[in-house]
Amino acid sequence: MTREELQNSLPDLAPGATFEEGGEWLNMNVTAESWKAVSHALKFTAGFDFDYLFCLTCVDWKTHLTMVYHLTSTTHRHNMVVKIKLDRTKPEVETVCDTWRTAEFHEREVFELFGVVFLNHPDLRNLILPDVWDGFPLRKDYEDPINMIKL
Amino acid sequence: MDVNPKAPAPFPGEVIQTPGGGILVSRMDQVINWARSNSLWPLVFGTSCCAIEMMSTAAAKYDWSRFGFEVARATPRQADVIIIAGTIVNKMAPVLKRLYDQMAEPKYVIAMGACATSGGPFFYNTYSVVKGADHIIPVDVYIAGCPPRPEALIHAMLSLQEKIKSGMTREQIKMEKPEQSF
Amino acid sequence: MIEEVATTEQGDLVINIGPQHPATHGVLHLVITLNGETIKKVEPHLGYIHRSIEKMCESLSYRQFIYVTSRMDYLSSHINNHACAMLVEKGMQIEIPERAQYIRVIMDELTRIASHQLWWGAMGMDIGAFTPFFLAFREREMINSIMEETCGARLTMNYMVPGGVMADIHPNFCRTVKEFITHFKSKIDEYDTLLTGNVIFQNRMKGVGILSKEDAISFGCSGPVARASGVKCDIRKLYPYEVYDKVNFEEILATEGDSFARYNVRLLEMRESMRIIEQLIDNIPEGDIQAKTKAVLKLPKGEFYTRIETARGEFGIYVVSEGGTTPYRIKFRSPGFSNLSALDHMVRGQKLGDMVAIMGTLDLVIPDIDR
Amino acid sequence: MGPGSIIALMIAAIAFSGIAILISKLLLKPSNSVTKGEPYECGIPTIGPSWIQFSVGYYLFALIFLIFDVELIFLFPWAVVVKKLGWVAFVEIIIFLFILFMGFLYAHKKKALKWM
Repeated sequence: MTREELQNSLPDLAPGATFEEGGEWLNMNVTAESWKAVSHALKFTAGFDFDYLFCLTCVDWKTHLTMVYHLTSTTHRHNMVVKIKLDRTKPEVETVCDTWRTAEFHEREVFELFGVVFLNHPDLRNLILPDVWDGFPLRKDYEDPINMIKL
Repeated sequence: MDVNPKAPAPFPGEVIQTPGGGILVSRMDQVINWARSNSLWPLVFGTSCCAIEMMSTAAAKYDWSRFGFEVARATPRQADVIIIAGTIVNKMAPVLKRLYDQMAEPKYVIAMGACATSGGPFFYNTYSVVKGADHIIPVDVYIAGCPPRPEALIHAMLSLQEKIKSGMTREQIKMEKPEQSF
Repeated sequence: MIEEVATTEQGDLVINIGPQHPATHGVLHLVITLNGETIKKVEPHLGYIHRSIEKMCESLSYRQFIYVTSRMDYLSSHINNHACAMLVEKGMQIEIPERAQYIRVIMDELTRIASHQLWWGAMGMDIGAFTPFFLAFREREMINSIMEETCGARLTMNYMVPGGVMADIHPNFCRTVKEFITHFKSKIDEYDTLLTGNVIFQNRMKGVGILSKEDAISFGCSGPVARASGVKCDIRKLYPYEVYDKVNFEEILATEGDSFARYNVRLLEMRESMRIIEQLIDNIPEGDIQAKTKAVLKLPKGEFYTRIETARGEFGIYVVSEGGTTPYRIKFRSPGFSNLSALDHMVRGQKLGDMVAIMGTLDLVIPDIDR
Repeated sequence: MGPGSIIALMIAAIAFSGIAILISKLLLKPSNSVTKGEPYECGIPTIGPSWIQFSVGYYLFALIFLIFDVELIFLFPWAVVVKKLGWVAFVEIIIFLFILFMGFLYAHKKKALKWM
C-alpha cells in the first residue's frame, strides 16, 4: 500500500491517531494507552501485516520523551513510523514484545538508557549498563563529571 | 641495552639498581629471563577492532610464532602475556583485573592500540570507557595506532622481550624490591 | 507465546561463557543454565564493550561521526562508513558522481568477502578445525593489501566521505582486484572441499539451531541469519542504493534455517559478491570522485533513516536533526543486536557443544551489539 | 632383564618428576593472592554452587569406558605370550572377548550409551 492509502485506512484502525507531514515514511502519533491495541492490530490485520519491527528507540526532547517505532511489512514492503509522546517524569508505555519478539532486547536497552518503564515486560533489567547505574545516560540532562570528559 | 647503566652526575631521579648479586645468581637470572622471553604465550583476549589485527599477526603472513608467541592460550593459568587488544570499558575493568591476578607469576602486559593506551577515539564525551588500561593493571609496552599494524604489534613484542631480558619489566622490578612496588 | 523464563531448579548448573572466551568472538557474556548437557536457558549480559557511541556522536559533527561507525562493526567498516555518507547525502540532497558510486560498491563487496572469510576461519576454529583460520587469513591479507593501496588502512578504512570517496583508486587497483578474483575463485572451491564436504562438520551443523521464518521475522533478524530461514531481506535488492540496481546478482535464500543453511548462505554470498565485482571492475566510469560539499555540513531539521546491507545484516542509522552541525539524536540499528536476541530461542534443548556451532553461524561482532 | 632393571626404571621415573618439582620449588618466589586461588570462569566469579549432583548419564559413560579399558589391559600380557602358547591362547581370548561383547550389547540395549 502506498503512503496515502495507509494514511486513509489507518484511522479506523487507530482512532486517536494523528499524522505528521514530512519525512520519508508515514509518521503516526499514537497515545500511550492505545498503543497496545494499535500494535496488535497493525501486525495481525490482513491489509497491513507490519510484522517486522526493525528499529525501536527513544528521543529526549527536553520537555518530553518520544518513543519511535519503525515498522515494515515483509509481505507488502510498506514502511511506517509510529511515535508516542511520554512525559519526562514518569514515562510508561505498554510493552510490545509479545507481538514483536525483537522488542524484548530493544526495550531493555531503552529502559536503561532513557528510563522508560515498559509495563509487563517479562524481564526488564539492565542489559548493557552495569546492574547498578544511577541516572539515564542518553537523556539530555545526564551529568557524569567523573567519566565524561567534555570536549 | 646494558643492565646497570651508571647514572650521569646531575641525575634528577633515583636510579633503581637492579640487584645483580653474585656471578651465579645474575648468570642464572639472565638464563631464566632469556628462556622466558623467547616463549611468551599470549592470552586470547581481544575486546574490539585491535583483536582482528592481532589475529592477522597470528596468521600466516605476519606470523608471530617466529618469535615464540605461537600458542595463544584461552585460560590465564597458562598464559604469560596479556595483549589488551581493544577498548577497556568500566564493566570490563574488574574482569580484566581478575584475569590479570589469575595469571601465573612471570606475567607481562602489552596495551595494544590507542583505546588500551588512553581510551583512544572514545576519550571525550563517553561515560563508560576507562581512559587507558594502566588505570587497572600495570602495563609494560604500549602500542600506538588505531588499530596498530601487525608489524607494530611484532615490534612491541620484541621490545617486551628486550625488557624481560634486561629485567626491567614492572613485575620483575616489583619482585626484586617488594616494598617499592608501584 | 513467549517461552516462560526458565527458572534454575536445584539440579541445574549455571556456567558463564564469559567475556573472555574463544567461542564468543569478543566480550559477550552468556549465563547458561544447564540441565546435564542440554541447555535450558541462555541469558546474554552485554555491555562489556559498550563505549557509549550514541552519546558521543551527539557531540560530533557530520564529518566526524562517520569514522566512529567503522569501530562498531569493524569487519564491515567500509559499509558502515558508506551508510553514514549516504545519510548525509540524502539529508542534504548531494548528488555523488557515477565513478564514486562504482568505487563504493566495489569496496563494499570486497569488505563483505573479507568479513565472510574471517567468519569462515573463525567458524572452522569454533568447530575444532584449525586450518581454515590460516587459509581464510591468507586470502583476507590479499584484500587487506588492496585496501591499503587505495585507502591507506587495513581494517578501519576512513575512505568514504559525504559526497563521494576520499581519494581516487590506485592505478593498479583494477589489476590487483581481478587477480584476487581469479585466485579466490579457485580457493573458494577449496573452502568447500575442506569444510562443507566434511561429514563431521555437516553432522555438527545440520539440524542444529533451527530458526523458523516467522521467528526470524519476529526477532528482527536480518542478513544471512534471516535469509537462511527464507526471509527476503537483502537491502541491496529491496531498496537498491548506488549502482546495485544496474548489477544483476541473486539474493541467496535457503529454507531449512539451521546452522548449515546459514553457513551455506554466506559461502554463496561470497560468490555473489565476486560476481558483482566482476561486472563492475571493468567499466568504472571516468570523472571526479567527490561532489562539491560545503565545509560545514548541516542536515536540515527533521528525521532521516538510511539502511544498508552489511555482512551481518541491515545496518540502519536514524538521525533526528535540529538543523545544527551535530545530530540531536542518533540511533544505530545494529544487525548483531537483533540476531543475538534469537540465540536464546534457537539454543533451548540443544547440547552445549552445539551452542558454539550456532553462535559461530550467527557471526556476532560484539562492539556492533553493544555500540 | 632382571629385577635390577625394573628397580632402575622406577628410580629414574621418580627422579625425573621429583627433580623437576624440586627445581621449581627452589626457584619459585611464592606469590599467591586471594583472586588467584579462586576458580577461573572467563573472568567472572562462579554463579551458584558448582558442587552439584551430576546427572547419571555421565557416570554410566564413565563406567562403561572403564570396563572396556580394563579389558584392553588384559590383552597386553596376552599379546606378549601368544606366540609361545599358540592356538590355545587364541581360542581363549576369543571367548573372553565374546563374553565382554555380550556385556556391550546388553549396555547398548539398555540405552546406557544413549546421551539423554
